[in-house]
Amino acid sequence: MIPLSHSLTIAALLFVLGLAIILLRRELLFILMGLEVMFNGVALTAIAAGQYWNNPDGQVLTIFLMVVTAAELAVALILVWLAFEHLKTTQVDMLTRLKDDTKGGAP
Amino acid sequence: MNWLLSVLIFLPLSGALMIALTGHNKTIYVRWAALTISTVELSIALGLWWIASPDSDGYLYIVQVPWIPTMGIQFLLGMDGLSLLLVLLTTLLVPIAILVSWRSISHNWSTFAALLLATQAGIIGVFLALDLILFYVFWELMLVPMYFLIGLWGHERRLYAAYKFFLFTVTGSLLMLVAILGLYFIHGEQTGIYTFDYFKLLHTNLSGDTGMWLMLGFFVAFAVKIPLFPIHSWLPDAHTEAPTAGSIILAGLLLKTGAYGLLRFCLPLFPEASIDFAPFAMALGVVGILYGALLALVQEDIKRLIAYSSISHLGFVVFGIYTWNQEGLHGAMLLMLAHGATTSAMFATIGMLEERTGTRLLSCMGGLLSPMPRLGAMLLLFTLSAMGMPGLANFVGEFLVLAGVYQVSASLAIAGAMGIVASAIYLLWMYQRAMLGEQSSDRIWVDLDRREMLILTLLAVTVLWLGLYPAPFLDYLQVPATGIIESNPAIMTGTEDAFR
Amino acid sequence: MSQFLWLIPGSPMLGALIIALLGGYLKQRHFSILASCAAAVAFLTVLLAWLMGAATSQPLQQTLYTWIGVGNWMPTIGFTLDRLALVMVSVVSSIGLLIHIYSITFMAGDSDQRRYYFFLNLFLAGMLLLILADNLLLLYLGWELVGLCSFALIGFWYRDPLRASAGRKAFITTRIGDLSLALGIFLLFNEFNELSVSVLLANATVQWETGSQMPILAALLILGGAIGKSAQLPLQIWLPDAMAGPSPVSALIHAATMVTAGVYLIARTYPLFELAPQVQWSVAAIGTLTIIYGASAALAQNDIKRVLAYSTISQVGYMFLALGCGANALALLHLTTHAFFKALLFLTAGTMIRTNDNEHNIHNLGKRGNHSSLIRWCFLIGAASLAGFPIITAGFYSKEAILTATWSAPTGPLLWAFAAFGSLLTAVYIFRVYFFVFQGSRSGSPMPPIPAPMTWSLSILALASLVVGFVEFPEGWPGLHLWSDWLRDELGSASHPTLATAYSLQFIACVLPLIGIGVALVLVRREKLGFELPLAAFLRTGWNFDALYQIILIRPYFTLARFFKNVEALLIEGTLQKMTRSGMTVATACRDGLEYGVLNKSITGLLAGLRLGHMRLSATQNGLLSRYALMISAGAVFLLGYWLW
Amino acid sequence: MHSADLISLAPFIALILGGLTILALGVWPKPVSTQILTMVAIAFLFLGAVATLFWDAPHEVNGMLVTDNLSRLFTQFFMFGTAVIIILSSGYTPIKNEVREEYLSLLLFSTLGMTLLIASQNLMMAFVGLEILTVPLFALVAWQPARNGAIEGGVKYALLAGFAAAFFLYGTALAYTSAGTIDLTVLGAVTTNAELLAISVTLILVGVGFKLALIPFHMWAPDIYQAAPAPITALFASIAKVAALVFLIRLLCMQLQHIWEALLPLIWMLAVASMVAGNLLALHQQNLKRLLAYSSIAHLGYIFVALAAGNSLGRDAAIYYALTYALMNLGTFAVITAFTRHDQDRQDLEEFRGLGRRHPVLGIAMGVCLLALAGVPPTAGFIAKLIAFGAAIEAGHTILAIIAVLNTALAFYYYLRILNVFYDTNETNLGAAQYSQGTLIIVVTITLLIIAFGIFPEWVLGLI
Repeated sequence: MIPLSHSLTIAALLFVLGLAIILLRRELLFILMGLEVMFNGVALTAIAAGQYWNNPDGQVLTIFLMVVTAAELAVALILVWLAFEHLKTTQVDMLTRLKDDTKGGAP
Repeated sequence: MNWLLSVLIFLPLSGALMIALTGHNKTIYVRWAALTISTVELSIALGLWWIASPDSDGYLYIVQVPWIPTMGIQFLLGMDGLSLLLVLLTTLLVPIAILVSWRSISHNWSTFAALLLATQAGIIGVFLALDLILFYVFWELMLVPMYFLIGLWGHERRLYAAYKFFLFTVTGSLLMLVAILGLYFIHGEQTGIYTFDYFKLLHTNLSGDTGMWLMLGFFVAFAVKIPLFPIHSWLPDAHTEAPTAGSIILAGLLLKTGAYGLLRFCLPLFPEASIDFAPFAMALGVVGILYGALLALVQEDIKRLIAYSSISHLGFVVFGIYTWNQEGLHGAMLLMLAHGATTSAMFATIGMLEERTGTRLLSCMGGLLSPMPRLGAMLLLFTLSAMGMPGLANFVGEFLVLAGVYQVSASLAIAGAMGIVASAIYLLWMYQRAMLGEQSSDRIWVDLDRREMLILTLLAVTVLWLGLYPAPFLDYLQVPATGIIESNPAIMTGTEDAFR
Repeated sequence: MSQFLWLIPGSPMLGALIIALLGGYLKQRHFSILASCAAAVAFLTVLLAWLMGAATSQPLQQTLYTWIGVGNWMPTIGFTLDRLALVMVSVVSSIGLLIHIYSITFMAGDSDQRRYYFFLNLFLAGMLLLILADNLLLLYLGWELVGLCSFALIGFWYRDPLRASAGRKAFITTRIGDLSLALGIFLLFNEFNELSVSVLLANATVQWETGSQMPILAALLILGGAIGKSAQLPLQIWLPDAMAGPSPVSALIHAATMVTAGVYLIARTYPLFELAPQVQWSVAAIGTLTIIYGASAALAQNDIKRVLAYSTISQVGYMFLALGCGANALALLHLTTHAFFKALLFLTAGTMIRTNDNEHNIHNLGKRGNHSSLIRWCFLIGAASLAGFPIITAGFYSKEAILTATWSAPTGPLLWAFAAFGSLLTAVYIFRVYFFVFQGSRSGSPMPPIPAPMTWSLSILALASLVVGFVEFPEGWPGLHLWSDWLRDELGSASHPTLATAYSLQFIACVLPLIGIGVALVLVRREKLGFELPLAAFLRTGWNFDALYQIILIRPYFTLARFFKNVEALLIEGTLQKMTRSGMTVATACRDGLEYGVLNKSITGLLAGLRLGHMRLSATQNGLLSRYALMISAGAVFLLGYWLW
Repeated sequence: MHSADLISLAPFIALILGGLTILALGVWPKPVSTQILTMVAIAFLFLGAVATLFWDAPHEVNGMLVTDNLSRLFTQFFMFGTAVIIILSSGYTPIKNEVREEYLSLLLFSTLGMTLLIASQNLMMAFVGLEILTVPLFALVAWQPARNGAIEGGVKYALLAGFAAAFFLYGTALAYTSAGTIDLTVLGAVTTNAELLAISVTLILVGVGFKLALIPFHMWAPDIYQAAPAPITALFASIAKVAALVFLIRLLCMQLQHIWEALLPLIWMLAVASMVAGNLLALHQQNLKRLLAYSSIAHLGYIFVALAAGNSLGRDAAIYYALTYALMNLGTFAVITAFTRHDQDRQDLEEFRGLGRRHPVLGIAMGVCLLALAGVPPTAGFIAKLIAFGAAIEAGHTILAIIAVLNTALAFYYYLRILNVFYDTNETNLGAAQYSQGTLIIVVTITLLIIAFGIFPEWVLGLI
């Protein structure tokens, strides 16, 4: 039996790994993958906790998580595709047209 | 008759709404409608004045309707002698402001009139409200239309002035809101009754520090409005940039709300803290008197000069309020009225002057008395009143204040009296530069017409009346002043004379 | 009778009101008649009071209403007519009436008579109000009202900025005195909770000890007010400049009435001064100094109106001297005679100036020399009365009495010596003017006729300048002694020297004016034959008048005069100017430093700070997705950090 | 399943049915007019709102959903808000002709997500609600991909929302780890492992904070506000945000009170940061939509001032504030919608110059809404601030209250700046606005509601 703390640590590492991917990579697809890694970390936590508490809630949570995030990522993927289609880029650096106009007129 | 108080507030408010919605591009109709509404207001106020007996104890009229009972907020209006007179002043000055703007406001009369009436409603509400939240509501309500009056119809730097005016006052009033809430909860914890009712809150026990902080919260809001040194700097800008009607309302009424707040709320609600604070307040008052007088001397812009003179005069009011004795309080209250009449008359006159000369700079005027003798004579009368000529309005108030201050501290009285001498210096200097000497240009000047004479005559009569026979006003101030004195914990009732 | 008291100040007030309100419907010449009628009503009411026996009865009183009723602060609009007030109202209303009548022709050509008569009537009302006031606040009202009218009338020809400034200077200088009076009122009120003059004085005599601190303070403050109004040292500077106004105004306000308001005030509150002997003595001292100052300065003037102005300063000094010696009745007597002869002198001078194309210089006036005999006689009578020409002039009786009364006061002989010296100077300066203007005048050239109203008022004044003094013959002389007996109850009386001393003093007083006239004659001769003087070189180069009179004056006088002139020019004027300038500097510094520098800058600084904050924060909002995510994670780490800490 | 459950579920079912019906109408062989589709959508929303009246509160459905006064009030309000947005959209020229089955059903589903979120009794339910709320918004932001910045906005929102959802989920998972349950009522009773539970709630707070655009989770907000079509921005700014907020209130103030108390310092700091930074960011902002985004951030700061009080008054204040805040933003964006140009929104403040004069009704409405946002009495915004600051003072957070009022004063500057531009005598050369009657009615209604709630706040306070 693997102690809860071990699996929780692994899960947390997964979460942080995904987070690091999102923060470090500039490619939209990699960011989506990073998200997926984060969700997996969460799922691992839920499974491990479900094992620990011996009730099905953790598994139910994981299933819902997978379904819902899959839906979300699908839509996100479409948007990324749209970006590629319309803006010809999948780099975050290129997606910086919406920002504060720091020239800022004065009253 | 109590319901008339609500009428006083809601008539101009609904009038403003009506004019705003129906008056687009109908200047003549709008002018007369606004004038009618404000005149009706005036007659209601006069009627209330006529009916009320000055000897009756406490409040002359009261309206009490629950508003938000869960929070202990009521629609509580009350009119005692002080509010009666200030309401009277308000209802007098608003028709005058409308008349003054008759020709000088060229665009958007409907909005202008609506804003003016809304301001009136706010100011009357401030003078009548006895529920602290209601008071705050009206306090803000009068700010917003005033902001637009300055910001939309003002002179060159109107936006700057309007922002400055609004942000200064709103900061102060929001701090007051914090203090109001603090008072509310402290009272609630002490008695279990959570209410904003002024009368109930009067009996809150406040320990030293808390009371002082709460009092300061109120004081800041009122000090900004008065305005006291060093938070006065919005006033010269606002006065200078505002249209004439705006200046009249500002100088005549808005500044009074601050002093009124001190009288109505600061002293009675926090007597202990106010006693401790009185020396500082009086020091601020005297600094304001001298500082305003000093700065008025070196102003080129005539409206700015009057603005600084207002700071000086309102310093007297604060001075009088914190003496906390009969003479001082009466003087302060009467000076509020007198300053309201005098200064708004000066602004009206200067507005007329400005329409003719197209400038507010003293250096561009001169020798205007001979082409415009009526205007010159009127300006002289109001100038004299402003510098405390006996027999005119300001004198009575200023002298009473000084007599009151003298009983507290002779040296402060001397310093204050210097302010009167200084006022003679800068006002006569102003008058000489504007009216006397060689004529600056040989254009054709038009003296005052009938409408303008009507305005100024009304104000001149008020000024003379206040100066020569103030008894009808003073009688109404007896009860409020005594009430405030009795709230002073240092003076036990009835032993006041022995105390002296 | 008492129910008519209000008419005395009321009728000129009404006159002013009518002129102000209905002036648009009246023609220029109606103003003068209206105003004169108003003055006449006041005068007739006073006359009526005399006839009804006000002189012997108890003080008459009338209260119209309570002016300001706050606690004990209950000043009324109420009048008291006691003997002191009776004398004053008689003088003021009669001279006022005469000057109104005189003005009818004097101002006939002016286009702005409405303003003139408005203020003249208002002045009369104010003056009568201040005399009749039964409480200090109403007195203060009248006090300020006359100051205002003085300001407005000095600057009557306001297009000349110098004149307008002179008015302002007068108003502001006197206002400094008023400030002191106001503080005095506060002090008295604070002590006694009372404003009524009679009650106050009664309380003061009961409650205060002689020589204690409070009465000294109170008396000093009141003295300050009196000094300002009466143009005594050191607040006298406004009066010579005040001559910028029309001559009748100078006669009425700046000679006969307003400047004596200070004398009246001290006489009115004399019990306070008796409680403060030190202050009383300083009244005498100030009076004495002013006598010398005014007389010597008058010697140095060439402008006829300025001579008279300095003379007024000096003569009011006599009244102060009398007050300081406790001889209040005599001060009042001199006030009365002075009012008549000084008004006479001013009106005569005004007529001369008017008929000689606004010529103020005495030398030029002398050279033109076309003066009618009426003018000449009137001026002579006035001058003689001013100089105190023995026996036949009113001035002699009043001034002699004051000199005699001075002797027995504390440090009396010293005061007496100065006063007597002043009296000599008086004769010198006024007869210097007289000789310059009239001696050797050739009546060959045609004279413009003097209109009847002028003639009448001049004649009446001249007569009065001669006879008024007969009410009080010098002590030990046969004749009437009405005045001091009549006023003794109200104003007390000074101690008298022994009869022998009195006689010798009286002799000196008789001789001094004669010597003075002689000196003046010599002076003028030598001046006219200027090259005979030791300093003839100066005469030739100095057609300008300053140099002229400096050279021909006798050396000590000259030095003294210059000294005082310098005192005024350098010390007082200079100080004032410096004060004004430094006030301006401070004000400007305040504006630039505090108002713009600190206050406004702190606001702009705050705004700039907020703006900077906005810019900094706004710059973070750069649209980069990773940055956003980083912020979110940073926030999360921060929040979690709170727990893990 | 009991009939009571069915009644409780009726509004949700109405929304699902509505969305499906509209989708079905879209594939109907005969073309259905846009108007009818709109009508149907509104009808279903109305049905849903009516259905809430039959709730006999409070009722729990299977430990998943709870139907109490709070959820009733806000369910009705969301129905109202969605209806408003539908009406606004149909009068909004850039996408007028695309307000068809996809758009409408996405809106309805999003509303479903909101209602589920606020009624959820279970963290998983909340997550599902949150996602149902969020995912349609991805598409709505990027509606008309050809528009300037639409795709960028969509991508940013999608990725960041996913990122935030990950935090939310991690929090949920940790909460489960700590107590073995994700039922909120049970979680509230558990006292063991309080630290871990607090950490998990903090993570949930991050997820929700993203939705609320609190500082420092706010950076998406201005970009999305700018990118989305005005009616969708209105949705973001008002009901979408309020849904998350109400969930947070339910979570902290009703279910996990002990965690709430433990979290107070964090809430305090979030409140201060949001107020100060939000106002500073808005101060000189020239783009009106971005400016309103920043002002929203500041408003959430004020709401957190109330939450930081940690007492029942604070909770009520937050609820009342949430409602009025949504109303005021709806009003403001309704006016912006009305002022839209034919192909795109007006963004820059300059483009609004002088329009308040030309269109007095819209001008007055904008004035009322902005002044309400600024907190001028007698509008609802004032009462909201009053209660919020009052709660802080009652809890003894005087410093916080003073920071809040100083911020309020600061905020006046930019609200007045907008109004100055609106009422300027000069006029923009971009021409006047063309708006539909429906928009006008919405604007007037909301304006009146704002004033009415200000004068009679008990109408709302009584419902809480």
